[in-house]
Amino acid sequence: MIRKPKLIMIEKMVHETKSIVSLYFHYIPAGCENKDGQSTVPFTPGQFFMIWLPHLDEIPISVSFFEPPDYWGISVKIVGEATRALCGLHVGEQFGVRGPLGSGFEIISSPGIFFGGGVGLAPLRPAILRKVRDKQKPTVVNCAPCGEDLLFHGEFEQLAQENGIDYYFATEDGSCGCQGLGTELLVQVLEKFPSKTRIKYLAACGPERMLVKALDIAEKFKVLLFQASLERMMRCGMGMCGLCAIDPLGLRVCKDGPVFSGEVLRKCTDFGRKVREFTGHKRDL
Amino acid sequence: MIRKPKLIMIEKMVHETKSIVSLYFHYIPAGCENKDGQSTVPFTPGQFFMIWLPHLDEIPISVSFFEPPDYWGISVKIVGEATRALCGLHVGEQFGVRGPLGSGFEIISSPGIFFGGGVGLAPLRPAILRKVRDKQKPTVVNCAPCGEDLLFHGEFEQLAQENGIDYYFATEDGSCGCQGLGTELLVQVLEKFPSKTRIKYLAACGPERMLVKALDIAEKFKVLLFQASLERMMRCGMGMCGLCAIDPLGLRVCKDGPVFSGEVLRKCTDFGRKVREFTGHKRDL
Amino acid sequence: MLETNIASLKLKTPFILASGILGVSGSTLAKVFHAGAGAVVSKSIGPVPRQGYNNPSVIEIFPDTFLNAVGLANPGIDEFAGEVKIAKDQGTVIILSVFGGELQEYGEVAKKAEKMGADAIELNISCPHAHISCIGADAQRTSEVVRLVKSQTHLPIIAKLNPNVTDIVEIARSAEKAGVDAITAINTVRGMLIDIDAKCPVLANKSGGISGKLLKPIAVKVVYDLFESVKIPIIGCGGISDWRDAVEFFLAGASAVQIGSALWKGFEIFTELAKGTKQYIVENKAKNLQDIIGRAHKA
Amino acid sequence: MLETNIASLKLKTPFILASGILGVSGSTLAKVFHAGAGAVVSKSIGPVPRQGYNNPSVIEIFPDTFLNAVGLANPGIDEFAGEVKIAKDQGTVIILSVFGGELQEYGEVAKKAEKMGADAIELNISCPHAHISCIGADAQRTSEVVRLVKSQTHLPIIAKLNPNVTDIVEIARSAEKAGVDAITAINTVRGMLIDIDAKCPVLANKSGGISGKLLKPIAVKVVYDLFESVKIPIIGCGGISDWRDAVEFFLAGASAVQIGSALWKGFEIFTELAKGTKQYIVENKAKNLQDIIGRAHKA
Ligand SMILES: Cc1cc2nc3c(=O)[nH]c(=O)nc-3n(C[C@H](O)[C@H](O)[C@H](O)COP(=O)(O)OP(=O)(O)OC[C@H]3O[C@@H](n4cnc5c(N)ncnc54)[C@H](O)[C@@H]3O)c2cc1C
Ligand SMILES: Cc1cc2nc3c(=O)[nH]c(=O)nc-3n(C[C@H](O)[C@H](O)[C@H](O)COP(=O)(O)OP(=O)(O)OC[C@H]3O[C@@H](n4cnc5c(N)ncnc54)[C@H](O)[C@@H]3O)c2cc1C
Ligand SMILES: Cc1cc2nc3c(=O)[nH]c(=O)nc-3n(C[C@H](O)[C@H](O)[C@H](O)COP(=O)(O)O)c2cc1C
Ligand SMILES: Cc1cc2nc3c(=O)[nH]c(=O)nc-3n(C[C@H](O)[C@H](O)[C@H](O)COP(=O)(O)O)c2cc1C
Ligand code: FES
Ligand code: FES
Repeated sequence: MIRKPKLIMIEKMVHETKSIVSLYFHYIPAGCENKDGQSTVPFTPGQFFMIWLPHLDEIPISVSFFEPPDYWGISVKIVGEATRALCGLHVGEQFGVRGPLGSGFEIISSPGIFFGGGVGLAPLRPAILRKVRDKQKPTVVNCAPCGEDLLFHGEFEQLAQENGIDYYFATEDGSCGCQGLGTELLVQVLEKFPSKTRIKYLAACGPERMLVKALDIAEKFKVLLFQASLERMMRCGMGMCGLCAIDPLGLRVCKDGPVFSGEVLRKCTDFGRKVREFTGHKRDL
Repeated sequence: MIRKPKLIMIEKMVHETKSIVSLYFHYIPAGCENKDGQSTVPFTPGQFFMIWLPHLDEIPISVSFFEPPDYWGISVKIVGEATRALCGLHVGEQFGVRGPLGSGFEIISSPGIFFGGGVGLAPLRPAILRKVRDKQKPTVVNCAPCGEDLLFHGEFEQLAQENGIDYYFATEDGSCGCQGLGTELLVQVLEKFPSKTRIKYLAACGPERMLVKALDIAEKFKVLLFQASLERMMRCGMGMCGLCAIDPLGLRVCKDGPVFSGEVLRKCTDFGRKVREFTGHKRDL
Repeated sequence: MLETNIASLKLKTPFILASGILGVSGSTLAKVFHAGAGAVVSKSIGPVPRQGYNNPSVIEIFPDTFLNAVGLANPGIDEFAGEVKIAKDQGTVIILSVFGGELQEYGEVAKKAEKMGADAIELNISCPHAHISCIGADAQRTSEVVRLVKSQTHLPIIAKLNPNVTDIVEIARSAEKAGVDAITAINTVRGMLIDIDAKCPVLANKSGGISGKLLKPIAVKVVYDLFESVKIPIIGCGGISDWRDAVEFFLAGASAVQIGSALWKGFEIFTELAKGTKQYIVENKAKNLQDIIGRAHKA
Repeated sequence: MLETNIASLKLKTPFILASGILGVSGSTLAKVFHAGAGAVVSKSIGPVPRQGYNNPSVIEIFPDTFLNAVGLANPGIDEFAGEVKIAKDQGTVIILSVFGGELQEYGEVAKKAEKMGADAIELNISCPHAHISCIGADAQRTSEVVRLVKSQTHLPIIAKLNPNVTDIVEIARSAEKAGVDAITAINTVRGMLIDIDAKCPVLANKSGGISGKLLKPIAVKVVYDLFESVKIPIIGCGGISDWRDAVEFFLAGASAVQIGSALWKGFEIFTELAKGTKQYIVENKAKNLQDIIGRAHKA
């Protein structure tokens, strides 16, 4: 794979919530085209793309869908100029894709619990869908400020009905599901597990303060493996420029991460506290 | 394969005649090393190497031996500075190898006749040995000015005894085998073939005037496929610089050749007549 | 659809054989032309025969990337007349690449080339490894040589630029001011390969010029910059090995491109270049080649 | 066996982290140092914070070859003090890369760097894509900046050279005359990638600097030439991705080497470099690193 952007054409767009759009497209990474124009690029849920908007910006966005050999999806929340432009595109229009980059979730044999806040569900979704495909029954905990912000809500409800996954959801305003914070719901879900069985796997993605709380909870419940996906400012997306490093271990979110285990995160004093700006300046989260 | 020289160590040297030395060595072309340090480089008899003598020169020399996966031999006649230096090396010393380059002989199913003059036997030998290995019985016609110049004479005599190849040889001074020119011997050999069977294959290598006569003979005897290996001044050895081109077809001896069919050679007005010097100046052969 | 003009030179296709690649023999030049090149540039020819450097003089250093120090080996302009004739007799559009030790020699060789029937002159003022040909590192001398050759021949004159300079735009501008008709960008970039076993540089001349794949990003940058600074046509050159590479140069601002190293694989490349470029033009709803030249400059 | 000196700076290994690669965070610098680097160079730091260029700012253009235009993004020397402290607290030998808009700013930043405990200063006078830092294209200005910084700090001063010049030897010589302690050669080479579908350059800054594999033959040539023209130590840089590449630079005349792009794969490279280089020294019956430096120059 050569890590340079390749233009793709949008095949499908789904307006998931009022500020989140999923974009689907066919894509074979540069240098991965084999003789039949096909690709056998390895992908691990949790990996991300650098998405290029010519003349505007290139931003990191997680893979939220993958159907081998070459059908991909991303889910983008509008937070600024680049995400707005991306979500404003139409089917048939183009943007650039570089990757997949970074490390992903360890897909262990346990069905696992997947805890996402807002657009944080995006990187978890390919892992959840893989579990479903493998006839495991993952537990999904989804949360958002209000009902219309709940990402993939319809899809997960359907999976709950048809494939028997355990699906829980909460909104801060109580407009859908339990009223409260996602972390509160997470505790309730964990408490449902029989007290003697050690919970094997918890994957989380969302606002970093939420992840800090999730780690606390995972440790309290002695979850065997906790993993969370982080976000940092990025340039190279491949471990070279150092902008995304989290101290003191000097781990690169783009290459060593974005998915890190709870054990590692505990050693990162930056976790939940500090991020770098584009200048390299470190500021409070 | 990356066409840059790679230093090898001489493993064995055989003084074939008073002016011809064979050098054997293990070699895997740059860029062909696989994980086990092995190579699966394709080789066709008739191909050549560019042999690099650091601080001195790089010259084209045919492959005269190949035992897969990586044991090679060349046979070098001392004619000037570089060939003298090469033949003056010792076992354990090094020189650079680039290749194999060029196109080779078509190894067709007929046993075939291999006609070589002097060091011209060198590129024919891997083809002959391949025939022997495949239990075919090639005919070999060897010639030289005098007996001690007959290349691989002992080896072919032995092959004649043990593997039943047809081996003929001639020297101009009659000191060994028939007295006379190789082309005369060739005619005698061809005449031995039953008049109704069309001779399928004749490969030749040696001084270009000899090759011209050999082509005449091949045509006279209606040989189905005649092939000869040519020599020209070379620089790149890979079809780029154009120094080795033969007119008017603009064929590159290093890339389209060095082996050409009689049919093609007939169209080359340069064949047997003109060669280029290092400046690109064309002079009479 | 692919027609392009380099000054008064009208080319059927914008794909030109670069100097020094297969450019020794008139027959080979004709063969390349008839394989689909719009024109062919000869090997650089000087006033008298030159041996050039010893071997190794051309090697591959990375896949499809080469290092050469041929050292302007050539048979001299007088002897080369025969090759030009062979090429012209077969209808070849031939650009004669010219170099000299003294400025005056450029003029002499160019004059003779005109007589022989060459269609244009390319001034090799840029060879990075032959000391006698480094005029192209200096804007003043570049302009002098252009003026001089202009005064001696009526043929269109193309200056081939040396990328191994601080300010290539300045040199191009001074060539333009001096009346040059077009610019070829670029010649090879200085480089060296040392063999760590032999413990010495591999090329007999020690260093040489890098050509092939790796040259492309360097050359595209130069063409892009030149397009914003000169008005004469630019011929892109460096690392083109398929139609995508060629299109990249057209978008950067090249009116034509030269193909060098990639030729080692065979002449079929010209068919592929034409086919791919045409298809690109059609698919991108452009009218013709002219329509995409310099397109990367439009915001 | 691998010890080497860059002026008064004594390094345990000759393998140095190049500027701009993982050089933002003090912890990361320390981590790289403890992975086996003899020293680490920080990201180039200026007097005040700088955003640098927008994304895309770093891409891969060929396997292991990259194009970047980060545009000297940095938090400014005052803020960077904290990172230097973290690195120094862990015993890191740190070379602070310095740039400025005005000459005077180089001096100011260097002075502050000395106070923070940096072990040496590398002058980035060579960044090919940031206009404010192109002093290195001019011999006169190079010598001025060296003299100025020399007068403001006692630290060893290394000048990092820009390869995008006509005569790099002249610039190195003028830096040497002005009292520079060592030279790093080279920074990136100008390049551009145009996306033919998007029809525009990929980097936000349009063009950038080429680093990685492709840079090696260009850099080796520079180091080879400098070794014959200056007496101060040369630090080779450009495209080193394994011990063979490093040895090539040592033979060319480098007393140490910097590794940049290759770091993206991981820090284990330092172990491999040390192991391979040691083995090469032993197998070639040399006493130590010093014994092979410049060896390619001996006939
Ligand atoms: C590994 C990773 C995966 C991500 N996956 C997703 C996803 O699947 N869906 C999604 O909607 N968002 C995702 N993001 C966040 C997304 O990159 C930002 O929302 C986006 O860059 C904002 O760009 P903007 O121009 O719209 O906003 P801006 O106005 O530029 O900034 C808004 C905020 O976005 C963040 N941001 C801006 N640029 C970057 C950058 N280069 N790298 C990281 N953060 C940046 C900053 O915190 C900033 O305050 C991911 C980020 C990372 C690092
Ligand atoms: C494809 C090919 C295969 C060859 N195979 C063999 C072989 O197996 N064994 C063998 O002994 N010789 C072979 N030769 C010939 C060999 O290359 C020359 O004998 C050698 O280059 C002479 O070098 P020198 O310095 O010893 O002699 P020089 O003093 O340089 O020249 C002696 C003669 O060798 C020829 N020659 C010199 N340089 C070259 C060159 N670069 N390319 C072609 N010819 C040259 C010239 O005709 C010259 O007159 C082959 C040549 C070619 C083209
Ligand atoms: C073997 C070889 C010989 C060359 N000889 C010349 C020459 O004589 N005159 C010249 O102007 N350029 C010469 N060049 C440079 C090419 O014309 C061209 O500028 C360069 O190779 C870059 O193009 P490419 O990457 O397509 O090869 C030579 C290049 C090679 C590889
Ligand atoms: C992403 C990136 C950022 C860089 N930033 C700087 C910098 O700030 N200062 C500097 O002097 N060189 C910088 N460089 C150049 C490197 O230090 C080095 O000179 C160049 O990359 C060549 O070495 P390499 O091929 O090993 O990468 C940067 C290179 C890259 C790839
Ligand atoms: S974004 Fe460059 S190292 Fe992570
Ligand atoms: S030797 Fe260069 S083309 Fe044959």
